[in-house]
Amino acid sequence: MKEKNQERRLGQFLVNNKAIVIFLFLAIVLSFATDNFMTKTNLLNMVRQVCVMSVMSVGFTLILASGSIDLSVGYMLGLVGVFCALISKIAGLPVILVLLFSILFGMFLGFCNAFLFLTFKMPPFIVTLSTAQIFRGVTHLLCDGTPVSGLPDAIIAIGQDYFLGIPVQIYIMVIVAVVMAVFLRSTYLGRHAIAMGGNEEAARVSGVHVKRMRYIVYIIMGACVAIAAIIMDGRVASAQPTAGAGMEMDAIAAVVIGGTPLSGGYGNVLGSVFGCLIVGLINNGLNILNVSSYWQWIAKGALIIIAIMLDVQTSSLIKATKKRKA
Amino acid sequence: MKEKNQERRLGQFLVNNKAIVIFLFLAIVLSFATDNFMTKTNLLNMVRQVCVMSVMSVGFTLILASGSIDLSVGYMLGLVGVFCALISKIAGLPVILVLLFSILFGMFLGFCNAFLFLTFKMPPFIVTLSTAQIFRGVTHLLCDGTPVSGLPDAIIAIGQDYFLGIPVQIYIMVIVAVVMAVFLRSTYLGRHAIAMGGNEEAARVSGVHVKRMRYIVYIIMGACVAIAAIIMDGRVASAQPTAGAGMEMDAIAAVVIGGTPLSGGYGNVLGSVFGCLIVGLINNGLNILNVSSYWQWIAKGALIIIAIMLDVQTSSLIKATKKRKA
Amino acid sequence: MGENDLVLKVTDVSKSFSGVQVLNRIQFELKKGEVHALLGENGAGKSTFMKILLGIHTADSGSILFKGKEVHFKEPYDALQAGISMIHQEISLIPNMTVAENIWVGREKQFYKHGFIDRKAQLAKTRELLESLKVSIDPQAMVKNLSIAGMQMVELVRAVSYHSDIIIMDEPTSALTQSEIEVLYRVVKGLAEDGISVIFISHKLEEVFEICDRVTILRDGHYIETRECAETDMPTLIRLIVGRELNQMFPKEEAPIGEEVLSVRHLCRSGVYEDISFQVRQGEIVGICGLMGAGRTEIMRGLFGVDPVDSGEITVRGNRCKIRSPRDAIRCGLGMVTEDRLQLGGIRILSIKVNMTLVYLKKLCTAKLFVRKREESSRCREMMELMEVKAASVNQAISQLSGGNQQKVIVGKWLMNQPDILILDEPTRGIDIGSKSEIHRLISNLAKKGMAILMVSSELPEVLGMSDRILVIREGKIVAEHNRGDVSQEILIKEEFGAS
Amino acid sequence: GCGSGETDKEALPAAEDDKGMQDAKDTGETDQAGDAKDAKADSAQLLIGIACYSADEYQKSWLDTFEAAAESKGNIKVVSTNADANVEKQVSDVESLIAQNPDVIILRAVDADGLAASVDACVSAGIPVVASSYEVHNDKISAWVGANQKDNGILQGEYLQGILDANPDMKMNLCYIWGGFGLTGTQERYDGLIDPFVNKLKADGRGELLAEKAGNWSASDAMALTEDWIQSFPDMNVIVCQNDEMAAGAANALKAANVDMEKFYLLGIDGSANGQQYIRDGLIDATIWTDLNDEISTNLDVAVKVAGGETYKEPVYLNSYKLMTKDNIDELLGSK
Ligand SMILES: Nc1ncnc2c1ncn2[C@@H]1O[C@H](COP(=O)(O)OP(=O)(O)OP(=O)(O)O)[C@@H](O)[C@H]1O
Ligand SMILES: Nc1ncnc2c1ncn2[C@@H]1O[C@H](COP(=O)(O)OP(=O)(O)OP(=O)(O)O)[C@@H](O)[C@H]1O
Ligand SMILES: [Mg+2]
Ligand SMILES: [Mg+2]
Repeated sequence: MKEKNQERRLGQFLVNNKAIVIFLFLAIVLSFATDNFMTKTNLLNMVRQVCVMSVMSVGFTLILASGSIDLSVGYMLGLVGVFCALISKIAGLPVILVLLFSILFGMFLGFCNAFLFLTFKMPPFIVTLSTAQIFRGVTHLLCDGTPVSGLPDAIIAIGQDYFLGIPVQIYIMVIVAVVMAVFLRSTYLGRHAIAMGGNEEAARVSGVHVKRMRYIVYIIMGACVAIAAIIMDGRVASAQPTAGAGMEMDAIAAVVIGGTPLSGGYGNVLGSVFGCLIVGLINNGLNILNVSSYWQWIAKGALIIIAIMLDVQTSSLIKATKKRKA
Repeated sequence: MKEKNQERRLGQFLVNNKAIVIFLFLAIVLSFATDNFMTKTNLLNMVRQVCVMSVMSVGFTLILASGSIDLSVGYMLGLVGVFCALISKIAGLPVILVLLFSILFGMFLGFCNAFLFLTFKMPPFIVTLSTAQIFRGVTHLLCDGTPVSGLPDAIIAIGQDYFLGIPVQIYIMVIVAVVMAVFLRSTYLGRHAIAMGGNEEAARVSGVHVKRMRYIVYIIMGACVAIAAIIMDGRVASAQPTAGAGMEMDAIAAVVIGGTPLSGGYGNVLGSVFGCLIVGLINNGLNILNVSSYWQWIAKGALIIIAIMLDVQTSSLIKATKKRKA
Repeated sequence: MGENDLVLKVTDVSKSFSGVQVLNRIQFELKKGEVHALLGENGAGKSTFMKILLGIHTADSGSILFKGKEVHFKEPYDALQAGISMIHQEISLIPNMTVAENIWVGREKQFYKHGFIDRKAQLAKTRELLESLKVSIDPQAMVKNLSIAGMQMVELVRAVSYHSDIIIMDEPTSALTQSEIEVLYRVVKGLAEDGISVIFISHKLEEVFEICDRVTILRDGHYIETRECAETDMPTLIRLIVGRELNQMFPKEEAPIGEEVLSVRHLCRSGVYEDISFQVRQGEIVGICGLMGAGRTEIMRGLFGVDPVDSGEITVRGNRCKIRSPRDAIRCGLGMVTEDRLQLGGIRILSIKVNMTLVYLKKLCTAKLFVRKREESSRCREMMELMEVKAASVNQAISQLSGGNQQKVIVGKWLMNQPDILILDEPTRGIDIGSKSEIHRLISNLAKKGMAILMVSSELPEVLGMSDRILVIREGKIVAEHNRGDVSQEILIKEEFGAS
Repeated sequence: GCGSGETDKEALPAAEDDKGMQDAKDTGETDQAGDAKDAKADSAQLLIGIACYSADEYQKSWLDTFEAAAESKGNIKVVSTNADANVEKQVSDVESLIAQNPDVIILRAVDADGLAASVDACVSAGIPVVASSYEVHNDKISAWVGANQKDNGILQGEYLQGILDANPDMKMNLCYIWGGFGLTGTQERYDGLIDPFVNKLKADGRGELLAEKAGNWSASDAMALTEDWIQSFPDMNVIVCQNDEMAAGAANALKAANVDMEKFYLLGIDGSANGQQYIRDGLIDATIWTDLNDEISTNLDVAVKVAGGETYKEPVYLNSYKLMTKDNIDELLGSK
């Protein structure tokens, strides 16, 4: 009896987190297709490759779940990255302050986005598309368009070092994801964000402070972007002004693949992380199989479609069998 | 009495088409800021520079009004452009057939998008994001990554020649826009598309053939992209495989600035064209004022925000005065 | 009673939306522990007034004294904190959340344990609450899977759970069947005993006499009068509300009943309904009644192709029809006014015109493509007059209409298309008493002209008054059939419950 | 050389002009006797990993030429990745390459600092790295092969200087179209033109740099820019672009505005197929063509040697960049 219950729970879990199933499926296919895939190094590689994106996607899960959008996060990443490098290089601040100020700066940028569209009642889509351009310009002004190198060792360590055989950035990513998952599931702020995404008007009449909640959501997104920017800086040992460009679309795609709907009202952090892993796995796998870059684009597009297709088909299959049983 | 009525109508028209007001405002500012702006050549330049994007935005107005999204249009433009050049160069077809087949090919690509997400019940966002990558890969495979030159003169004429002192492409753009405006305003299909965008379920219950309508919308979008691709080919006198990359975001921005909401249920073709003109005006103006690239990004972002801000503020002002009068 | 007994005193509240005066110097007093009915036609301004009390809208002028202090609520949060809660006319729940979560949205903090929400405690508290109110709803069900009636019950439970000083109920019974209405009566009486004041809005006057102490009437945004219920009667109230006499509530006209138009055989959807068979004839009105969740709406949805059916056969005028989508159904000559006006009924952001002509549109086209705009507008205006829709123009978005007027637009949409068979699921939900009799007259007329009508309604007087034949549904099956005049309300209720 | 930072490069100014440099392989510093390893490389199959910069026309033909050359050698297999000009992606790409354990990795780095750590990763995995065409700031690379990106700009400047010298009355009002900002390659191309030529131009009072903007490597963006410049700078008579496609776009705009192309100087970089056509048509005056056959054979040689255990302490400079004009185009193309 108990076993059956557990079985059913596992089943339910997998239905809700189909990204995991897709991921496992692709991983199994790849490990048969090539010898180089199922090595510890390569698997760690793959996870490391999506750390930056994952941290960003975790923030984006909150944004989408709350029924909003932020298209500025790509260029925001570049801006915070350059800011971080400059304050440590020029101002020569101690590392801990550099990290703190960078995260505060990210939160500030998120705040600016929210401030603009809340105060002037504009659509977030247009506001963040525009601030993206502003961030891009400011980044290039700050560093005159050239990458900033000479980061302190501690930041490089964040992007490159290992702790107990596992890259430091993976710990950070996991911590960010866990914090966000708990936030969404078990704090009233998280529930309010989701309620607002499900039906803003209903949330408002239930006493949710919608405006304040929007600020919180965008500030948290800013913090996630800042953390991603720091990891990125460490990973490439320099701050690239063009880093992050276009990453917002990858992040949205990963989040949607992970099961969070664009329309809001539900957020699945674990799904988002696995969404990123799926994208990473496809990139890594195609490289290992030495698919040429033109075919790689095609394969990537096709694989994502097939993965989601399988997902949709299996879940309707599951529903159908369930019904027959009932 | 009649005059007053006309006045009120004009007022109402401007409130509904605020993009025109923003455009005029920016144009007046620019014509004072620089002597080179208010010349016939420069104005024609500006319009020509946004022709491709306008044709695309006109299609996008329908997509957004029907409550959908298509992120593949950027790379689709590149694909159709290369296809068009190749069939005229390799197959050596007569120009009229080249044009016809190119448009049919665009419609086919739109059909593929719709087929994928309708048949397998996937979100259009993810499907079109993926097909974009597929289109990109196919384009590069077709032309091996190199631009295809040697287009027939007729196609180059479409992008470069004048008729009665006005560039040919402007006529095409105007025709496409007018056809779409009539389609949306005065045909039952257009009405069904809008109803579907307002509330898909309710439209279905009222007898709208939602699935067929989605096909129609995407096929029309494909045709618009194909026309844009032909103009683009003619304009640069060759087919660039990277043409159009990232243009989907510009087009969405222009459409939203023009007053069509992302959430669907309303479409303003005239607004979209003026949305494109606003973006073109800002680019052109900043070039003429010789603002450096970095500042240009910042200025572009800021101007769009300010334009929409003014827009929102004035319309609430208008509402307020109306109230006082009543 | 002295001033001290007043929980709420409203003087001279006015409100206008973009130039249109909706409320004009409204007066209102509410005593502690009283149940106060607020009556008026559709669009009289009742909901707007209530939304001002809750801080959803702000008044242009006037003062609101709550427990003796002047208040200006800017957000519903402020009103809820101060002690005013509300059941909203349009369901305002969060579809992707469970019943338990919905009830406590905005108040999750009270379940905090070690800084996080204790879901078990939340669930237990919800169970306790549902049991104490004798409402049988699964607290873990997703709200989006509930029927409209279920949602309305959740709203009731939520409003009560605040333990506020004032509970506003804006048409809480519009989708409820008799048994839930009983629950509601009991709850309201209990609240009054505990000294909580209730503002009760309804278009069903019997309810007012059943539970209300006093009644205030609004007309066209103006305050008309406040009376003790005990000192007034139904005709007086109707006169005060409508501003004229109303002679007959259910103006059923005898129509010649012709041949069979619709025949449904063995319609089945596993787990929801099974073996549904019935016929409707030309000129006949078939009423369908049952309890909440009996499956009436589901059967109609299946019949109209909104949901898939597992098996069954539908014939229209002797021809078998394969109905897989509402479009097929419309082509076979069916029309359906849905129970749910937010999700399925109307397109909120679009205008009255677009909504009203949507089904009929193809018949308004030249060259099968271009809409004849002028004809469209004139037809739309005609229908608005016929249905007595109160709106500024045909281009007003229906989201800006009062609830009852939205319903009229949706009914008008289907009438315009003149189907052979019209399915009406709670057609008069939220419609005021004057218009209701107009709509009833209209339905009778249509039947007389040969339309076959299927009418689902939770209001038994309406079913009894209008139908030629009555089907009773219980647990997804047809359990009884009666002809006009053969049955009483008591018998129907018994059959709905299945009690012998 | 470039492998060990900028100072090294400046210490070797002569090397840039030394045409024979690619032959002057400094094998004296080889750690082990090369012969044994060479023999092994000949018998067994050699796996070369290439981390490409992007998949645009020029980079793709570089890779294609390399693969063809490798194939003609017989026992060499090539695996490649494409970074889409994105540093982060290239870091990932190198990781993927390491996972396949090639004998040598050719790194065409998107950024000199950004890929420095990747070199460490390769070396610690026992895979030697050859930096090709683009700098990497890491001493652990086994060789640096390539022409200096700066040469592109320098050659463009020399061409324009030649025209100035031939027309003593002429003034040059120049506009510059970047591909994009923030990448090592674009900055060097720009610097190569500005440092010697434009600064001298200004100092001599023979002209100035009117404007510089990003054309995003796109013909249509460059075309729009040029159209606007024609309005605001009627006396503009030179446009220098960072690639041929943008130059072609500019040419379209100039032609449409009926600018006298005889008196206008339009320069590109790459010598792409389309660019060559524009040169022949007299629309583009000059471009910088890369002699790929020359470049690739050296790259391949160095890679094979490095795989065999050799290291090159000095950079291997190529002068595969050649100025291409209408006059020498047939000569250059015929020379392969
Ligand atoms: N947001 C709005 N914008 C413009 N007009 C509005 C808006 N909300 C309500 N109205 C108008 O205010 C008037 C009063 O509406 P209200 O909803 O208060 O009526 P009601 O008395 O509740 O009617 P019902 O019985 O139908 O619910 C209506 O004429 C309606 O059109
Ligand atoms: N989308 C849905 N998914 C799952 N269950 C549903 C759904 N819609 C309705 N139900 C359930 O199906 C049963 C039948 O509901 P239905 O709406 O047909 O009842 P009804 O007789 O019309 O009563 P009322 O309309 O008064 O609620 C109910 O138990 C309801 O909770
Ligand atoms: Mg109301
Ligand atoms: Mg029902």
